[in-house]
Amino acid sequence: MNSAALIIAEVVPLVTPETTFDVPANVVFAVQAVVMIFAAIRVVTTKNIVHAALWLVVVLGGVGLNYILLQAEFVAVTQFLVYLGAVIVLFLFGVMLTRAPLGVSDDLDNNQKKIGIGVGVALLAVLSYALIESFGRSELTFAAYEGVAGPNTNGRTQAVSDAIFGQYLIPFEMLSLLLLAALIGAIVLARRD
Amino acid sequence: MLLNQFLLLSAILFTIGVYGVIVRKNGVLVLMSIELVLNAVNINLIVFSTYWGIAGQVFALFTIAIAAAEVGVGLAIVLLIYRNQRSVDIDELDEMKG
Amino acid sequence: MTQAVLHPILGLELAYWQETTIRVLLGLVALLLLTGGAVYLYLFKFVSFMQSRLGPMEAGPYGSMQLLAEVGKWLQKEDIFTEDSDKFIFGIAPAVVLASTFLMFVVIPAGPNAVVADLGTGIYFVLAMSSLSVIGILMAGWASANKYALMGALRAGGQLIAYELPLILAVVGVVISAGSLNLQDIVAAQSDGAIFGWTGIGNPYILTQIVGFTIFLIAVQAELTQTPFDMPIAESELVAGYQVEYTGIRFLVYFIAEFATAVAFAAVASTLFLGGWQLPGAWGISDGAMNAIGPIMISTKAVLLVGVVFWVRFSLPRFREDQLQKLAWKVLIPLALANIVVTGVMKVVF
Amino acid sequence: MWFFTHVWIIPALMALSFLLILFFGKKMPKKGAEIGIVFVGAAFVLALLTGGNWIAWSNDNPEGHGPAAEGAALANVDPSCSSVAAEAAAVGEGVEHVEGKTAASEPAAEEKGGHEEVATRPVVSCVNWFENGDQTISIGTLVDGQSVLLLIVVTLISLLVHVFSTDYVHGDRRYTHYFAFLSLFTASMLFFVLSENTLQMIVGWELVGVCSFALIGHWWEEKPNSDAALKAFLTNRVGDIGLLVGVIVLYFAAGKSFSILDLNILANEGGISHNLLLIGSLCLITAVMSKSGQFILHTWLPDAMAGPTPVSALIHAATMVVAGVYMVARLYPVFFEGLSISGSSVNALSMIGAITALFGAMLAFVQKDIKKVLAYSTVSQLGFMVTALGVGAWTAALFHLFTHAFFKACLFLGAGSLSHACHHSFNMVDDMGGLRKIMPKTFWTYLVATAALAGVFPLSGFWSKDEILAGTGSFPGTEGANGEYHVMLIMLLLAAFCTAAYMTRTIWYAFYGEYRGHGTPHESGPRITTPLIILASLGAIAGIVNLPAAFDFLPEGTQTRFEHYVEPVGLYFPAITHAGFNPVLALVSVAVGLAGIGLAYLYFFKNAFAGLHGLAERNKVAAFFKNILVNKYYFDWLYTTVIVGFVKGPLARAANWFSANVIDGLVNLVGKTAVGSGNWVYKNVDQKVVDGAVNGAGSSASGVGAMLRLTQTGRIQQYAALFFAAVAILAGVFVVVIG
Repeated sequence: MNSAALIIAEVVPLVTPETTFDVPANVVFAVQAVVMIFAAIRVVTTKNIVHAALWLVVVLGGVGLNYILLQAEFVAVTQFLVYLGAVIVLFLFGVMLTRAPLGVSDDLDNNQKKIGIGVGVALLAVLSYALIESFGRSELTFAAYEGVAGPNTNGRTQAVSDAIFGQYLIPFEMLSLLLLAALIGAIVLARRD
Repeated sequence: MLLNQFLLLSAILFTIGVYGVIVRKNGVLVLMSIELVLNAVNINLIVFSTYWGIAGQVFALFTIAIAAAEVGVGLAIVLLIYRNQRSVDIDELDEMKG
Repeated sequence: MTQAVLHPILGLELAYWQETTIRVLLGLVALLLLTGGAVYLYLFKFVSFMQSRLGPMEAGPYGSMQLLAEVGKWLQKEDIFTEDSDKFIFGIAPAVVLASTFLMFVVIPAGPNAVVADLGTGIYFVLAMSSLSVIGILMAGWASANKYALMGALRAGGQLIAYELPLILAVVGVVISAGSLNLQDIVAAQSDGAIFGWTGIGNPYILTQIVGFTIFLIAVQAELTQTPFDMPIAESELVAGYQVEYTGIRFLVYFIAEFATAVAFAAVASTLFLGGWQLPGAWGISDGAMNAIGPIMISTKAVLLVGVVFWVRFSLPRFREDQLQKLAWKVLIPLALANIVVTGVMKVVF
Repeated sequence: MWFFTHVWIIPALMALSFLLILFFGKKMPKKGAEIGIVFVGAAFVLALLTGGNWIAWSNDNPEGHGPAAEGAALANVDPSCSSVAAEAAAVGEGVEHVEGKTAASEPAAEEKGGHEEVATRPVVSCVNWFENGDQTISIGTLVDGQSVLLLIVVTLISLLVHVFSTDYVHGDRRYTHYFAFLSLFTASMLFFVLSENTLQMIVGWELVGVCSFALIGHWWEEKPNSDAALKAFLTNRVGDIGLLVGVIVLYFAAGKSFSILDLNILANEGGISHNLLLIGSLCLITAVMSKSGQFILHTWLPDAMAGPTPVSALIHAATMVVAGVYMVARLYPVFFEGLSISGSSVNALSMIGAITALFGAMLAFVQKDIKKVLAYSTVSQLGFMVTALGVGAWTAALFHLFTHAFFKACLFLGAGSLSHACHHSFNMVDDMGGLRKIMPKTFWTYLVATAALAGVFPLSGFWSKDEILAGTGSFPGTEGANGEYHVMLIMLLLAAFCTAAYMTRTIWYAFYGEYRGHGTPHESGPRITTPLIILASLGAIAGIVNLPAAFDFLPEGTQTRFEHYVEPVGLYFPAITHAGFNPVLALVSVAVGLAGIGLAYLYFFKNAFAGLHGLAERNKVAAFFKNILVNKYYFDWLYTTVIVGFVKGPLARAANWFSANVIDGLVNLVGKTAVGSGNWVYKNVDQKVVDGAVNGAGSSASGVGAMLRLTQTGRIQQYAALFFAAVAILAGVFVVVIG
């Protein structure tokens, strides 16, 4: 009970800070956060597999919105392109190719619900405790972006590309190798012969 | 905006994803839950990139690419399981049982 | 657009949200108007002449009101849900497709200020948004509880994903040339360019990126699931594919989405390859005036390109499914990659 | 100067040739061979021009002494490649980079008035290859005597091998592919030779390895060939680990720099601790052992003879296998300081080299296959070079590399010519004999090359081998050597003796006696014999480029030219000394060689020592030793049967047994115990004690059993649940309790 009280004591002022308050951004955040959490819960609880994939669309779209709020437009658009445009489609393909029934399936969960909830709550407790303990009410400053954002937000995109093709060129090349390996692996696994 | 509002959101998503990984029987659903976890991590990367520099965004991009590869291979595996077992319940994959 | 145009004309001082709302509404109206115009011009008239027959002539002078009559007809029809369908998803699927189209249109500039949102990631954003429509199609196919619909949706998914690659890769050449993802920058790069020192019409990328342009148009044709790439809705094989169970207003939404997407892609193509809202040679015109001329310019270019798309649509027979995939993976993608390499080398050399 | 800054054209030409052959070779009238020959010819001409320019350049910029001169010696280093060198060059007083760069056309002394002794030897140019993090990796060329030497050797041998191959592999199924790989190999070797930094070296090193793999397995349809290719590749990988680790160690040792100049200068100046250099050089020695076929990793080299003979001549005798030697020479300060070569009498490098030289030579005795003899001979000669490097006789090692390339390539091509005549058999004992009259050109060139290899005065082998022997500094009366390596001298002399003897043996089997094969052999065509003649002539006369300084009765400028032009000048080369010429030693070495030839001559030709013939059949001791040799000291057996077999068989089985019996048993035992105790509780307690307590105890006991079984459910998600629970608990402990 102590820790719960502690968390509440820490969280409540979070919601009502007395510092400057960027109203539109916070409203957007609040709305999409609530929607995202609801959708995420639906992803792991719904009894309809296709619905789960579609709820996942909502979550991933919300994550993209988060990126926009955090001024990471390029990552946000990548999120839309890769996750919504490709990964979700892959999921839907996977669902449809494995003959997901139209409508509700009853046995989508195993018998570990209680363990799952327990573990989840424990993890969340630890995580939030650690986060609140370390960051408390630190404001987002965007310190790292100051000076790189030009008109039309071109600057940040350019900064990202400079970082990828300069500092992180080798990881990038490794990544392309990984994608190639994944491509071959997926074909080998899925082909019928 | 506060740092923590994003971080806590990410923590919640992470937890929900973990719950899904533990509880869901259907292979595709487990993969979806893993996506939740990965996205939660990505939010963290982006949040901290506002503090520490553009590297966070770069790594978020890398994570997205790797996640796409992971889904591709993961779904291939699920399809293979489906073909061999006529079902994608990973509960039934207990040949490793002691 | 709004501040620059409305302020001098109407003397209005607008708040940010008011301006944004007006921009969004104007964007919507512009897209719908263009779509309607394109449908009338090409679907009703152009094709009729290609096929040696008269188009609709009854409603209004030369059948000009036919479009409204059609809309009215569709609106009257009963909105049917099949018994087993997943009602909610079945219902919102057309909206997802249409939303994807509208979101594409958001960043296309029609003048120095006449743009709904001027994003640094411009063209990337357009491509990302265009890829969202697949979700809507898969939703529709699955929720219809109809085998034809599901097969059509799966075909559409495979096709759209396959052709998204050449689409993106074709654009990369332009992005390399212009050195920016921002569409305004790309327009500026074209109007500031020169052909061997001659600045008369700038340097529209259709000249240097003709390969990219061709690939882009072919890929657009496939993205629109139009003949010769219309396997997902091939009426002789799959009845009408993922649209088979749709009637009334929902079918109308698909119809609008299809043609609006054509217009949107055409607008993107004219921005990328034809110089966008710039009037060739009119470099001295002030921004304010350009905000008025620009929309006309880009509309003209876009409608012309839509004409090309429709021309192809009504001229060629349908491919086979495997030919379609072969074309994408074995021809267009390697060609687009080669184009990128050549463009990159040229960019470094010159 | 143009040639030095644009030397990259030479490897680029060969790479272009590779691509052209690959894409258009099959459509060409000569199936791509002409492309290869034209390009390698052009590369050879360019290399020769570069060499000529280098000689002129060295003459214009004589060796200097003192810090100013040594700093100035690096004035032609692109400062972006090597920070240390740039600093050093800046210290060299009065010398500016710009002037240094233009110094090619005008004598440097004039411009820098008063500094007549200024030397400007190595020319390093580079471009930015890629960046990672803060690290910029450059790619470029390092031109000095050493790399120019290899440029010429590689392109020359490659050209001759190309010409030879047009006849030798004529009509082969993968003719075009063969020439493509020859081009690629040449390109990679040149790339390696010109490397400006160690990373680039690794790339070249691996590329030549790949080409070697492809060419050894050229006729991969036959299992032994593809096995040999795999063996070569895998054995080389073992050494590559050493190279990789060594380069990484040195990278950090040199303050995060891959630049060879940086490394060498720092190693020279003591900027890197001795221990680091020792570790680095030991790792690199592993690489040398694999690539240059040094003892115990030499086993791949004889097997590599499965490839076409011209490939063996080019790759496995003259060029690629000396990559290890070249690498040691290139990074010489690292070895010089790390192994404390100066003033000591034994070190790892010289030890390995000497053992290889002797044991390789002994192995060559029992081979029936003429190419295998030559392969072991190569192993042995590489041992000579490595020993020379190990004892500080840098110049002698490079000189031997130079002469060996000619006569060994000649021998290999000669063997190819023989087998070409004898229906593609290399078995000299069973399928050859008496070819002296039939193939006079092959015979005479082979004889000359053999004599050169045996060290007969005044052929090239004599001069280079003598320099190595003198370089050991152990023979009485030798002056100026870097240390006194007594053991090495004895082993090398023995090896020289064996060399002379086994080469005589091959002459006997191949050219004398009766023809033992079938069909009628014939002399090979001009495309085969011309390269033989060229190589034999070079093998005969190449020694004159480095006549000892003691020959002062000759006009000035004829002695130690090789040393003068090839040995680097500047801060990046250690202060080695040169052993003087020792007439007695020369006599001894010639005598040893002649003794070897003589004894073998008597034994084979005159059938002397009749008692020894067939000794192995009669005498068990002799048979024992012969068996050891025939089985190549049982190294292959050791590798395949003992090591692999052990890992594959018993170890795996043991692990399996352990897992099946011990671990599973343990788990089962726990489970059984728990169930048993549950049963016991049920039977005893439940029967005897009443109700609630009983049931509680029973269910808890079976609960324990169930709990324990849970750990072996095979259900991934339970493991996941446990994992995340553990994470939560641990994180909780760390964050809440400790933090």
